[in-house]
Amino acid sequence: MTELIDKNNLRVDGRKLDELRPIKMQVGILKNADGSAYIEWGKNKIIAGVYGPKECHPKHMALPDRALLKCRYHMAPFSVDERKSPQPSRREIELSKIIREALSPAILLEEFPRTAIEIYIEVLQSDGGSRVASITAASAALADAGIPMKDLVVGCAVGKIDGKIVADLSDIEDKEGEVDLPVACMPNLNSVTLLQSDGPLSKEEFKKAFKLALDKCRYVYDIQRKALLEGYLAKTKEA
Amino acid sequence: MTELIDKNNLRVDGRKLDELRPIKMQVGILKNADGSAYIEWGKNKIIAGVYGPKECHPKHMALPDRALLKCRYHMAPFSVDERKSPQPSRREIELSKIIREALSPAILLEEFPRTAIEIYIEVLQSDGGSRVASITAASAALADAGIPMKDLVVGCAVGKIDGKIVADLSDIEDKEGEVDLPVACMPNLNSVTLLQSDGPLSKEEFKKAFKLALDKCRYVYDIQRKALLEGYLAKTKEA
Amino acid sequence: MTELIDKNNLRVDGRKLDELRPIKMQVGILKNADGSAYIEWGKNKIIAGVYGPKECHPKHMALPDRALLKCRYHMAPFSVDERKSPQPSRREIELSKIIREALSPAILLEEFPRTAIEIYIEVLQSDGGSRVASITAASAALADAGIPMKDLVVGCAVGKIDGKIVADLSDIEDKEGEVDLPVACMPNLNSVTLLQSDGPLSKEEFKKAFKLALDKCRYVYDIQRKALLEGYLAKTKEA
Amino acid sequence: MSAAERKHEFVDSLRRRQIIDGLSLGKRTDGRGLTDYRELKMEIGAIVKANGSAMVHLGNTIVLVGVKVNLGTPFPDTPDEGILTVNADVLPIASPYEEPGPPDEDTIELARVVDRGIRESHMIDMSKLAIQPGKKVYSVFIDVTVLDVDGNLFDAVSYAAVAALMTTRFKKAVVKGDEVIQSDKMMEMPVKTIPVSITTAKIGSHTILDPDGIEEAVMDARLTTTFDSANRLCATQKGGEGWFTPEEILRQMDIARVKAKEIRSVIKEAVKNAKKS
Amino acid sequence: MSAAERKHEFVDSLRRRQIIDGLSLGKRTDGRGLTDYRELKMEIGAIVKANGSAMVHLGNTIVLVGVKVNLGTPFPDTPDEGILTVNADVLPIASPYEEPGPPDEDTIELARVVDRGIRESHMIDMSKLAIQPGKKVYSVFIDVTVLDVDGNLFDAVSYAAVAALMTTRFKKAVVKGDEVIQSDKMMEMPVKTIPVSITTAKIGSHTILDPDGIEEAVMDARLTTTFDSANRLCATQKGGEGWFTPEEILRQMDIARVKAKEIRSVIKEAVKNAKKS
Amino acid sequence: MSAAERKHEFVDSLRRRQIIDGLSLGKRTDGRGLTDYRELKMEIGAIVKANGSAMVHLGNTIVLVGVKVNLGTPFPDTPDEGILTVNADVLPIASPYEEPGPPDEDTIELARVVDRGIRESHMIDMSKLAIQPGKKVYSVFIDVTVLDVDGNLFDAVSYAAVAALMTTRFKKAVVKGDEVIQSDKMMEMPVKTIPVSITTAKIGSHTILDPDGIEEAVMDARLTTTFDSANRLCATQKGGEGWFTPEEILRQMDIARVKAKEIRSVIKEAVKNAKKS
Repeated sequence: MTELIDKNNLRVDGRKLDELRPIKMQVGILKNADGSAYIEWGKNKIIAGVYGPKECHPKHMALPDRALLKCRYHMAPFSVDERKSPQPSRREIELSKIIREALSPAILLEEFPRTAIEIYIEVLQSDGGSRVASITAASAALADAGIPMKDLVVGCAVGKIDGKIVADLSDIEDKEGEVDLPVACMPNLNSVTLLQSDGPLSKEEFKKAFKLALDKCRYVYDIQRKALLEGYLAKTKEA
Repeated sequence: MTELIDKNNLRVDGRKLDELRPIKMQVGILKNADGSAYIEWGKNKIIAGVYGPKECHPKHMALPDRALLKCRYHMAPFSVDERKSPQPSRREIELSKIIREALSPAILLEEFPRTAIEIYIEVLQSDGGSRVASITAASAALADAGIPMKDLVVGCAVGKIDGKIVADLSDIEDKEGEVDLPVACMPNLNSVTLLQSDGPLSKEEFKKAFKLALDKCRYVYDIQRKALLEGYLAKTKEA
Repeated sequence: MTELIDKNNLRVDGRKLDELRPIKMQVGILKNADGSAYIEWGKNKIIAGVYGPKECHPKHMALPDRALLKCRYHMAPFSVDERKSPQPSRREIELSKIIREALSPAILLEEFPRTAIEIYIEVLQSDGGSRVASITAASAALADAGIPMKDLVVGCAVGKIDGKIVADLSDIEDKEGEVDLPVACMPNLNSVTLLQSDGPLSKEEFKKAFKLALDKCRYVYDIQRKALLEGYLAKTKEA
Repeated sequence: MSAAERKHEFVDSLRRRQIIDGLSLGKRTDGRGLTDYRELKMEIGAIVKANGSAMVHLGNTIVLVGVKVNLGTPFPDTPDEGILTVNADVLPIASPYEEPGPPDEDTIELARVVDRGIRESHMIDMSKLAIQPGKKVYSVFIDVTVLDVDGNLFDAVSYAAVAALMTTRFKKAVVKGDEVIQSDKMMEMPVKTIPVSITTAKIGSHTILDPDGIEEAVMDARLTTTFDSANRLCATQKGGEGWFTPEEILRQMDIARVKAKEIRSVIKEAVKNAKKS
Repeated sequence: MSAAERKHEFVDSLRRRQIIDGLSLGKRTDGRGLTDYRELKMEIGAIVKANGSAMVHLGNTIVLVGVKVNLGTPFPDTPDEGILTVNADVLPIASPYEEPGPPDEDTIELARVVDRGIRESHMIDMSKLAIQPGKKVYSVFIDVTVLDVDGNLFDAVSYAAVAALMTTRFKKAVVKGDEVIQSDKMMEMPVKTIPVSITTAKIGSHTILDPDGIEEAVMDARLTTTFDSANRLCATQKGGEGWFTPEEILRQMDIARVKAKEIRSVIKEAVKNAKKS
Repeated sequence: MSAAERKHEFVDSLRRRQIIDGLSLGKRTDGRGLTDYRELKMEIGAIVKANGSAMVHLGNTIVLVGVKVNLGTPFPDTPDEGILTVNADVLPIASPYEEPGPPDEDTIELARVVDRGIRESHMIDMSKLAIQPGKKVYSVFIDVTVLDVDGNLFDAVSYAAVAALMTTRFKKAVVKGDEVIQSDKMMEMPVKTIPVSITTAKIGSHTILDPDGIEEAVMDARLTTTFDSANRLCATQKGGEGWFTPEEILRQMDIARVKAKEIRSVIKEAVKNAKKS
């Protein structure tokens, strides 16, 4: 077992316990999609694109009182250490659902009955926390597409490694650590829209980890907002 | 080669040549299905459920002059000695068709044009004769759903083991015996709705076996009818 | 490496450099299809059938201004040395597209808006040049179905083996040779509708090979026309 | 919904009435008697890339069967037997009701019924297809391609498969030390009996043999029976949404048993001629 | 669109209103209190062809889990651990909204959440499922068959899987020279802790445990938490198109932690009885 | 119907007319000359988890190629050669006409044409990818992910694949006794030549290079030609529902041969810069 935290309380990549990996975001990077965003978070490189509101195909899937939200989380074959088959795995299908349910509460779906809104997430390179990075990018892509939302959705994972609660697990920390706990929320609405956990946590540990996750979501939110602002300014300049 | 019949004309499980394994039936055991039945026949444990008459999906499959009958025979992965893949095998697809064609003649499909009637059979544990047990259960489930029928359909297999014609082969008799001959019929209408055979039979042997099968169907029919009566009484009591 | 051309400039099967394998064609050999043709070309044994113009299924695929052309090239499992899985391979899917695009320019699709024309090609035995043989047969089947065309389409492959440009590669020449170059054209319209090549060719070699292919197409065209005439006469006699 | 069912829709009940009226007078639409087969033509060995092949024309129905023999690993429960696989493909070319795609239930039933006719009659001596028991055996693929459909695929495919198997030749494999390798010596399929499939259709109260496409479209039920060279019944399959009385079944078995003999002669003759040439 | 979503459409907002009104008075449609579970019945060991099995009735929800233990090859990154696979099938019989076919996203989520409850609580000592590290290990298939759906599949399936595993017995494999063979000695699943899944549904501003079918159809969000025997949280899954406040989550965790103890006693008792008989 | 065909429907004939009128005057919608390529940007090596990678922007078209090198078993007919697999995925994000699912015929053609450009030019010395002939070879996966579609995927993907291969580095495998194991020494892809794909579109009587999305939507036919470093034609693929005259083909080949040289310089430069950093 690798030692994940050294005697100075520093992690394998030199981070402090509550420190996040570097995050870079950019919106409006695709021409075809109605909205798009790219995020680099640690070694994660993820692109999210949105189409819609658009006609719903097949028609019998259309909902009379709101837009149908579709979401697909997919990993490129070269995004992981061992080449991944391009067919969606069970993990990708579950994450597509979980991510859709994390974004859905924020979108004013009832403003676009009988239409479809499609979110496509492609993980070009995967690292720990790819689902919360995906949610953060997808929410920005939705905003870039001009789809009305109650709030942005932003995510961050926390976890437990070498017995300590830390923020934002990297690949190796996720693999060798004890607990992974991804959270997504609407930061201005006090609403948790995604919560998962894997591995044993006492009552107090959960409390501490959960609070840390919510704090760090705020931090990510600021990065996300800045990227959207820059994207908006760039668009305005073009127009 | 195992000896399947001993010198006292008794079979591996102690049965006489024309003796059936124990059969238990119960109807109305599921809440969601419009009709349902459960059968234990030897080690067979099979559940059958019926939905319909209901709207036909997709619509272009609907028939202008009668109900569309659908039937699916499926085995649970743990129902057999070697774990079975959950995907339907070619055997299951053939049996789904054969069972549908065994039940179809009994149902007054023309009373429900443009609708669909769905029969689902799940083998929870499999033993010899699972197709005739399935037909017997499915027919009871149709009756439990209140679907009008000309007659019940009831099945029984016979076979040839160690050179002798016997009734109701168990798993091992089916595997090590010479011939399996499943039959289903509408007992009050002198109508055979399923007939298959596997393995060489002389003209006289076939005659004898076929007659035995039809006789035993009568016996199974009494059990089936009793189960339906009990189910009806139970329902009446509830109401 | 096998020697493919001997000192007398003869090939493994005794042919001269620009000589084609024997070709036999017959049209109208199937009862159900609206048009059909059978071709033997070397060891190739290929059957092509056409349905249409017919109603387009599913309807949303129909084109408002012309017929939808569908084409499927498929190889029987026993058509090749190693048994082939019956599922269409990526090669078969690509060839289906390429063959459709080779035939499409000849068909007056705009005369039959909202309908579908289906071309089915089954390779019963495969040899070198099966795609050009398929196109030749399919074009004859279209004519046999009475579908109006600007011209027939006819194909022939050429190639480079042992450093020399030759016509109509056989299986072994295709496998061990340097270049394969299949061509299809409408001979009376100076129009190339299929062109592929595999393997290095200098500018001059390409010119020579391309010209040879177009010449040989003319030769195949005569065989094709004769088969259609015979088919037409046979039909007239019947009627 | 299977292709067979879709076809039913397109044949109106008037057509059925006409056919039944004809049958009452002992006449079929193409002039045959009730127990007559259509002309049966067999072309054996045309596919030289297969180890065995046969094309069968039964009236307008055309089917082609190719046999390939490979090396394979035996199933754990039959370590000293070869492997037999029947696979069927009704081409979209073969009928306006067929579509491209994986085999539907009709086609799966076709493959499985033909398989059982071969397997349950013990046509092939499976023990002779073992090379290294538990490790290497011959794996026999019987691939069926249906080219034109005009009824009674069960029988046509069965005849083609049987003829192809009877003329199948393949490279003998030999054990060399730990490895199994193909030798240049050829061997034939170890055939023990010749199973013959006979199919009856019931239309109204009439039963006929070898139904053509229109008869199948209006029939109530189908009964396919397979007999071995000793005239024993080896496999049975009832199909269709109707029923038979027990008496009808017994009577049809007797008729089929006689007809099977006739057909067996035709197959034998065709195989003999093919082997000569 | 998943089955769950389709169901939503069929329950009108009036129904939701009625349920919320009831919950405001502390009443549920079937008379239960907000944190009450429905009657939990367990029938253990009915499928004798499986190495372990349990049928669970949770109110009208009926699920059956069968466990099969085979020999397999370990994954390269865990050469000295056994393999655990959870597979779920919600039968088309089980609900008018289910259709035959490969598992949809709801069913895949169900299988994966149950899998994580077992795996992340370290219920099974995976190292004891290794036979020949890097080469041969036990491969445990946990197959879930859902027979009747009336809400809270997550908990019902989890209880059935746990009970089936606790009563699983299989042939011990032994290494003989280079080969691994099954012996006649039986061994039990090496169980270290008993994970218990507790599911909360949020409807409007109310939270309830063990939602039934109608409650699930109108709920905003779902929270499934799994606790081990030491009452540690081992797995969490939020589901549904709505949200929770952080305070709701913390409060529900406390309620769930208590309820898990109760349910663990029921499972233990059922397993004890099953082992006796 | 393929995505390409669906797109045709959405571009009315008026648009086609306008484009042809422009071409008659030597003008394209974006101001390019008839044989001009759009700006070609290459970012090499961004995916560090892959053994090689390149992202290519060709105008608005964006594609990413990742190369993974694994150990594999050679094909029986090429025991002493490595394995090369090209797989393409046009993401649903990349165009409003794409949908999630297995690759359609357009995408399969794309993968196969790029594959042939690499294979038939003998770009890679496949014999150097054998480790233990007949038993273990390097298996090279070239995975294509198309992110944004604006025409001429064939060329963009080809350039990305070639650049990714030219910068691919992987762990050298060594034979130790009977086993093949990965060493810590790195090796480069054995590249012999640099194939360059040049695509022509025919619209009416005009031919242009590097068609963008709108031009592809109205084009009659496409011709993709690949040239090796010696400027020999190595692969050709005609596409589209129209035709070329023989003279058009010969003329386009000459134009393409010249253009291939230009593009080869761009690729070489980008690779050189990537290797430096």
